[in-house]
Amino acid sequence: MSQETETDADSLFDAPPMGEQERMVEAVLFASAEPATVRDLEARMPHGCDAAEALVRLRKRYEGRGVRVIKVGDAWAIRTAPDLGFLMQKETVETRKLSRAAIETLAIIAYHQPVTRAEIEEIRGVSVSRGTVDQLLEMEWVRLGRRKMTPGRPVTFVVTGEFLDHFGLENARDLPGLKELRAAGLLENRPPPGAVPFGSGGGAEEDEDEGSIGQPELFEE
Amino acid sequence: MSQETETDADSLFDAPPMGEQERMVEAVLFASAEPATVRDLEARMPHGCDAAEALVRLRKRYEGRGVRVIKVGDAWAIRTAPDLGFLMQKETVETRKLSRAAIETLAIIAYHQPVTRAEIEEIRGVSVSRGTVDQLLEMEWVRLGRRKMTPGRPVTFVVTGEFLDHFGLENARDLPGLKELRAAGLLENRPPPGAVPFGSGGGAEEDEDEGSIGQPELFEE
Amino acid sequence: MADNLFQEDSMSVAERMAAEALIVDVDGFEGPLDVLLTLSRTQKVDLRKISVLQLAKQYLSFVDKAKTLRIELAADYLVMAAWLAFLKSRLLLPPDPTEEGPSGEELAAHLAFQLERLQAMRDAAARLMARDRLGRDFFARGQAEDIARIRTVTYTATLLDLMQGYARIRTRDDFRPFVMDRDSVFTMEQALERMRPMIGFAGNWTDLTSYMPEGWTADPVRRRSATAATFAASLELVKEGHLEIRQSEIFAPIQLRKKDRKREPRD
Repeated sequence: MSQETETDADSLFDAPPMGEQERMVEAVLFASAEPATVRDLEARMPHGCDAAEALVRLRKRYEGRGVRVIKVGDAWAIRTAPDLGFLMQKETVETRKLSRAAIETLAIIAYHQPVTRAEIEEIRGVSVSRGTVDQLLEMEWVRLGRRKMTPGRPVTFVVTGEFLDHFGLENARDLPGLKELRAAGLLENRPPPGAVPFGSGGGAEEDEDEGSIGQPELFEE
Repeated sequence: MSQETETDADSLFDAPPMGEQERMVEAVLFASAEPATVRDLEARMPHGCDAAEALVRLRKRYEGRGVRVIKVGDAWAIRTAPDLGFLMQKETVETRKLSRAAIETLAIIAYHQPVTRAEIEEIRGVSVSRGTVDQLLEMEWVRLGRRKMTPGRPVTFVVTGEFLDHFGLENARDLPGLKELRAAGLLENRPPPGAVPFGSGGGAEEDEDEGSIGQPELFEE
Repeated sequence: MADNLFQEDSMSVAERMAAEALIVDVDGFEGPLDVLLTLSRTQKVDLRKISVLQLAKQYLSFVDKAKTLRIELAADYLVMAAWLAFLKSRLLLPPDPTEEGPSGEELAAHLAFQLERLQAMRDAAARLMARDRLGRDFFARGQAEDIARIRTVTYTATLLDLMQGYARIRTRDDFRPFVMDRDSVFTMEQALERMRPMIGFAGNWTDLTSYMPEGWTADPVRRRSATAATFAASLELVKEGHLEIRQSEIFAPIQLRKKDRKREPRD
């Protein structure tokens, strides 16, 4: 209670009343980014202040409140009361659309399974990032099929039961073929008639039932 | 004081007692550097809590302390008491020095909002450089308001919650001297009689009085 | 306003000095209204009681001095000067009842209002900036405890997404040539456009390859296209009678020359 300590003969002015000192400690602890030691506090406060005493009072004042004055090592800080920690968490379930790369990769696996990464890349015309396949594996929409009996025995990918569940398919054979996609207006990006310059023209027709060619292999294992 | 509001028939549990709600609001406000709205608070608190009431109590509890509960627009925050600023030199962030043009433009936006660029130019008698408004937008003291229903549907500028927070204003109606300026007719957008003295003022006719009409629109969006 | 009529040339020495200081410092002004506001301070009266006539005179002499000192004034300073000259004449001449539009007094009152409003905004700005400010006088939480976001992301896609994705891949080839290959095609029109201005100088036999566009000779695909287009364009120009073309033997360089109409008149 000795807020007017006159032990320090140099002090020209009295230290502020303890109530003020308590306010000061409160403000500093609130605003500073790091826990503050008694020394830090006194360095900032007017000459003659007793930060330790102010801390004891402040700590008492915050007892049972939403935040508490706690000791961290030899420094002091204001922290949330532990029983209210739940307020500081926010649980969110976020639903995101699958990326275009993932959808395309997934579609290729569904239509061409079992299919190797090299085959997927050939069909998409771009390399498939590890992350894309990992994501599909993690979602359990895709799993590893058996290795292909070709040089290097590459792994293949097939779709899973979860995949079929999600898309409401009984089996991957139910996926519409290119003809049906076109009939449904999903392939309207056709080149203007008569304007297929370089040889690729026949491709669309040939491709048409590729989906179903691949189909019999489904779920053989 | 209706801490056990049972208006909501769905609520399986009673809301916690008001003392607990006060602690929760205290913890959340302490934890965050940004102001939180009643809605933010209630989203975190258990179902049926009355954050507004808890805030009123909390604000009272902190009266005269080293930190205060203040209102910023429609949000709430804890800030150190301004008289203790001298303790915080360490925390002081050097704010970018604003040019005279930027300061004037800011004041015009604050006092006349929602205000168009043409109106700002009419008041300052000089064209407003892009950089000036950009700087204010970048500092997030100013944002775009809704378009004016005048020919060309020009965009308007209004001040933000960050602006209020920075200047310690509860809302834009508390701007210093606002009432006096309005009473003196100095917030009016008086159309120039007949001729327009300097080109920019084209829109002035239709914009008459919008400054004062506009005030209630603050922060509605 | 009547008593202002006789104030011409009544500027004190101090006022003249102030006006001259204005000139030197013209860069420091934020436009004509700002100059007017500064000038108005020399009147040492409430802005509501300001003599607009006197102010107009001060401004006009400010602009004159700037002119004699060959200081470039921005257009809006001159627009203001013109307007103030007009206002001055309105204020000095007895009102003409046949004339349309606002009176000199109305215009003067509006200018006074604008000055007062600008001054009010400056004062307001100063008061605003002098307030206790966040980060300077009062402070936010220094050690904000971030809200831990426990975020579970679930991905989703519809059957339609899947089918469209597949359709997109399978049809990509169909129209790739339209998009992709165009930048490797040099058209005859382009070649013609390029050659027409050049052939006037081709007095001597010149190799066809020297007419090839820059940047089209390295890549074989582009070179082929450019060569074909340039050759076709040459034939076109021959047909039009502008050029002569020759080739000594199969696979020998093709050479071009401007057709000299005097030497070999057109038939």
